[in-house]
Amino acid sequence: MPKFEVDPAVHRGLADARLNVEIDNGDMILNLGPQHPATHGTLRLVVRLDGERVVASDVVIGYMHRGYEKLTEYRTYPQITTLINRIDWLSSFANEVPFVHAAEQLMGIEAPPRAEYIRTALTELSRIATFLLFLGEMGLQVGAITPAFYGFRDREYVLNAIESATGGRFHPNFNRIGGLKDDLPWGWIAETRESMRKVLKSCDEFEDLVVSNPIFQKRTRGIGIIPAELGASYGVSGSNLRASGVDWDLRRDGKPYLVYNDLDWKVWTHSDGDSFARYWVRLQETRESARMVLQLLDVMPSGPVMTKVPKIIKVPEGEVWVNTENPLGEMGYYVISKGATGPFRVKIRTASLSNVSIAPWLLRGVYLPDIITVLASLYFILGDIDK
Amino acid sequence: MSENTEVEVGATMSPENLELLGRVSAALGAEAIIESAQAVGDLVVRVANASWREAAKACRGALGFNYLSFIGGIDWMPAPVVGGEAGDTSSPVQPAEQTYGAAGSAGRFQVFARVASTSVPRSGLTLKVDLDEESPAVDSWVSIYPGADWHERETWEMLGIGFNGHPSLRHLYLPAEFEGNPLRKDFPLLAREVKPWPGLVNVEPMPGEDVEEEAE
Amino acid sequence: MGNNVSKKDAFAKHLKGMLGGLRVTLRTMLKPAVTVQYPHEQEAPPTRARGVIALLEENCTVCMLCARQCPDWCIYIEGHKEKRPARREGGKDRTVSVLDRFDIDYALCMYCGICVEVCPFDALHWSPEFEYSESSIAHLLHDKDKLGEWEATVPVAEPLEIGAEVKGKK
Amino acid sequence: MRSLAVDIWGGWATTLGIKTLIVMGLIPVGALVLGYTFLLKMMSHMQSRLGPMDPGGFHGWYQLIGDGIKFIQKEDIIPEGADKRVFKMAPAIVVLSTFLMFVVLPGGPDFVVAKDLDVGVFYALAVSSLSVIGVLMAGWASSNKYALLGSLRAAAQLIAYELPLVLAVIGVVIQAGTMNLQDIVRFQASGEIFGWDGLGLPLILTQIVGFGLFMIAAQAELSQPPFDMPVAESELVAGYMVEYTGFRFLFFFIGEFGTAFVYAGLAATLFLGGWSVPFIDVDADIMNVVGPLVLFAKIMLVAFLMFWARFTYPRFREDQLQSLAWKWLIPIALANILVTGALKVAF
Repeated sequence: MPKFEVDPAVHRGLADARLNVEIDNGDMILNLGPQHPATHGTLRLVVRLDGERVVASDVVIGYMHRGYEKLTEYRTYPQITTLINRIDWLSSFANEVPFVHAAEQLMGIEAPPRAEYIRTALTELSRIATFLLFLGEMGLQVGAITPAFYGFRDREYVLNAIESATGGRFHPNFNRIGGLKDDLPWGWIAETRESMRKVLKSCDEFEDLVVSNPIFQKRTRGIGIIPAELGASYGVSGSNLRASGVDWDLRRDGKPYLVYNDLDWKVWTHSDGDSFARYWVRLQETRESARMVLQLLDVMPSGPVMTKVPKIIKVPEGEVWVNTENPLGEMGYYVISKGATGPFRVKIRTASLSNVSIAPWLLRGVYLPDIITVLASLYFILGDIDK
Repeated sequence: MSENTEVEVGATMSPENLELLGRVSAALGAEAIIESAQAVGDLVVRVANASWREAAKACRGALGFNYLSFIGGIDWMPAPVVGGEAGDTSSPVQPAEQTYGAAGSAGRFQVFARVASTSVPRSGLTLKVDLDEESPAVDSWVSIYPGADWHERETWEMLGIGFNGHPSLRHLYLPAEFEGNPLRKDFPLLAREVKPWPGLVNVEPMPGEDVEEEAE
Repeated sequence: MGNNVSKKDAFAKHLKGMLGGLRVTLRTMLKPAVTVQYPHEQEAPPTRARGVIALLEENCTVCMLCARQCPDWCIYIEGHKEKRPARREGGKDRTVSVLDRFDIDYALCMYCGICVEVCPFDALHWSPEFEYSESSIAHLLHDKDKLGEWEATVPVAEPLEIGAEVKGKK
Repeated sequence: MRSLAVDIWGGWATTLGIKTLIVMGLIPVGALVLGYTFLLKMMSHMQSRLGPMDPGGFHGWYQLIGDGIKFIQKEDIIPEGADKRVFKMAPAIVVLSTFLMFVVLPGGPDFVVAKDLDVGVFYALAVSSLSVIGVLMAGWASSNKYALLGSLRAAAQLIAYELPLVLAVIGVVIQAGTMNLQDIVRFQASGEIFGWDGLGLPLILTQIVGFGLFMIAAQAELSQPPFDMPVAESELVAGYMVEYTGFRFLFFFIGEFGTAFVYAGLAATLFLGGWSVPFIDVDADIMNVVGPLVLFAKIMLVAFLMFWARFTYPRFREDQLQSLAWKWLIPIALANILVTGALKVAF
């Protein structure tokens, strides 16, 4: 058996049959996925095991590639917002914001302040929804069933808030170039405030149930340590990088967008860089986001939510790079326009792709159960990897 | 032409970007930079094909851009008109002549990348590089930014751009037996070709419809 | 000695961590569940929920704008023209567009709502109804009669939140 | 001629048949009761949901029975590469181990499930480890890597935890001075604690450490969280049962919960006084009726603790589980034996 390498020619198809059965040379090749409970979708991991220890691993993606970059070339700007909802389906609202900002910046218009506040609130709500699921999911991946249900339960309050404002639970399609589709419905602020209280309480529950549990700590501490410099050069971003001690949050450190500068909030970091740190940072960020939403609800300005835009939107020639701090990390759109009703080329930079690309490096030498811990703590959405 | 643009661009460039451009040309050597421009606040630097790898080294080293955001490719060829003649308004109609974006291009294909620094707020640099039209290829960044691996594989399969020195240039998203480069403009989106545009059937000019489209 | 104390502390912390989890689950068990027993009891979806598109046939003028702007090309419209007698005595005969077919293929629909927004004559509306799953994908093609039936379920638009700009009042 | 027929019909054979039937009935009933109460209902409520509500009308009591019937109806799928005979035998062996453990459980003063053995404790713990053979067979015969990894983990785990399990019980045996389960119950009903016999008290009062160890070890033997690595669904999908479907899977399910029932019964018998009620000394005839109910109540109490932990904790990693067993549980158990022995000698 030569050095572990998946031959590109037989990589798909042939490889499946070969890898699934043979046990040779004392090492075993284990095929995790594309249908495996720990890969939240269709990620595939080909792992070479020595006992239960990982010798080498290869990540195979693309089972859900939908070709968004191609599709955007065949769509007009208003149609694209509905499309990009589906990239990271857990935080779809956050996906829309950078794209709409890109178009707005090229057109030289700005959404009214009330629209920006509502956008910020909904972006943070989708962050909470994403992270609540993570907080539960990660518990599930290390073997505790109950946190997953708590995560789903409390995410429901947030999704209800998103749905009653936008009309869509998962695919809001609420942003329009120049503002929002509609204003908030009556009573939304009061209800959301109530939900945020529930979220904060739920975070305390996760603290008790998961974070302070010694078994959980034993399973996650020191597992999958991402060194800060290496992580950055891999393009790992968001909470994953902040858990490695890098104090970098595009909401604060990127080009100013939305209304984060008007809020009083804090960027959380953890110095360990291991799976536990990533969980911990996300837990704190969930709390921080809930607090941000509460602040936003208090200071929501009144006024219109839409500026005047032409009925047929044509974006002037030019190109722009807009990146935002999405729940999973840096999400960006490089939009190149040639003055038509649709973009000429959109390069979509998704957070999960770069976050997962470090996995083969991280997985060397860990035990089989730690693969699951590491993958869960990196937290990726398949749609966000496969685009 | 390039001189012209530079004068124009230089005049509108923000002081931060001018300063950054100065640092880039100091680190990389002025001859490596073909052109530079500012695209909505961001500095775009077009470097010579031979200096692509050096550019990455300079970015990661002297310039302190330790974070790789993405690497991608552009096909500047105008797309064949999609249903445009039939009046398909649900797909955009792009201009028919080949034009290039910020910092220009020498031909059809370009690779562009974005790097940033995690320690300096609001930092970042977009790099572009021209490629040969017949056999587009450029040096790989994998040894400098390990995260370039997947991005380069994606660009390779989507646009057919080679990366010299990449450890294993194999398909990332598409099945191994896939032929063609989907993101090239001459690769048709079949879903749109096989189905007739439903808006075509029985188009009736409505009162005010034509006016509406022109109005704004 | 100091080491012993820290070990003792660590043990106490571990014990607290183990018991804390048990407390959370026990407390949840004693509280009422959040489950909604779906077919027996139903939560009303919000007024804005994009459940299904309803068609008000009288308002449709077969202008095709919805079908043209649909990103998924899932709306199929056919119509023809008819001559109608003039409204006023002595006037010219009118030409009216009559809708023959209006189908929305919900198997393709992305529920983006662009068709509802672009409709210049207010013929399409969102209804929050969601219970129209089918065992065969072909049945997800709703024709104009079925789309017309949904019209009865379209809710009245709810008032807006405090601070919102009231339309028409500038 | 005639006497032989009577012997067989009215003698040992009938008794054997009846007893076998009783035990065979008890296993699914125990599994059903635990499965319904804890897996379906308690877990649901701990996760702030209701669990099944419709089947059978009242809180979905029929759900598990319906599931069982569904499993029986299902197609029996055996993987092509499987070692078919071993594959088919494996679930039966797992259930057999449960079956054998039930035999010695005492339900009342004159009534043991099947056989009142003098070495009851020893016997029960010995046959409990039989199930690991079934698990190993299942994992090996499935010709599936996940199954193989799962069964190897199960084997390592059962070996590691057999020891603390046995050592935890030795304290009880020393105090009661017998290995007969019935006698241990009687000792707790009217026994003495290190010479002081004022009260008949359950041994949990003096053997609290043993009880804790027994519960932890039993959890590991049952491969329940936090020790469920053999079936770890997020890593090994379903471990050794990944290839099993239909009634063979049902066997594993019944085995799992049936064994949980027996372990809860053993813990109740050894540490909580079994069928006896402290302070109350009633007629044996009445206890023969009330005893099983008392035992059942205690079993449910113990099972509640077991499942409470199961639904709350994440799982250990295999190596962490081993180090917990060898570095902590076994030394503590040995110390417990020493102390108990010393006290026994002293008083």
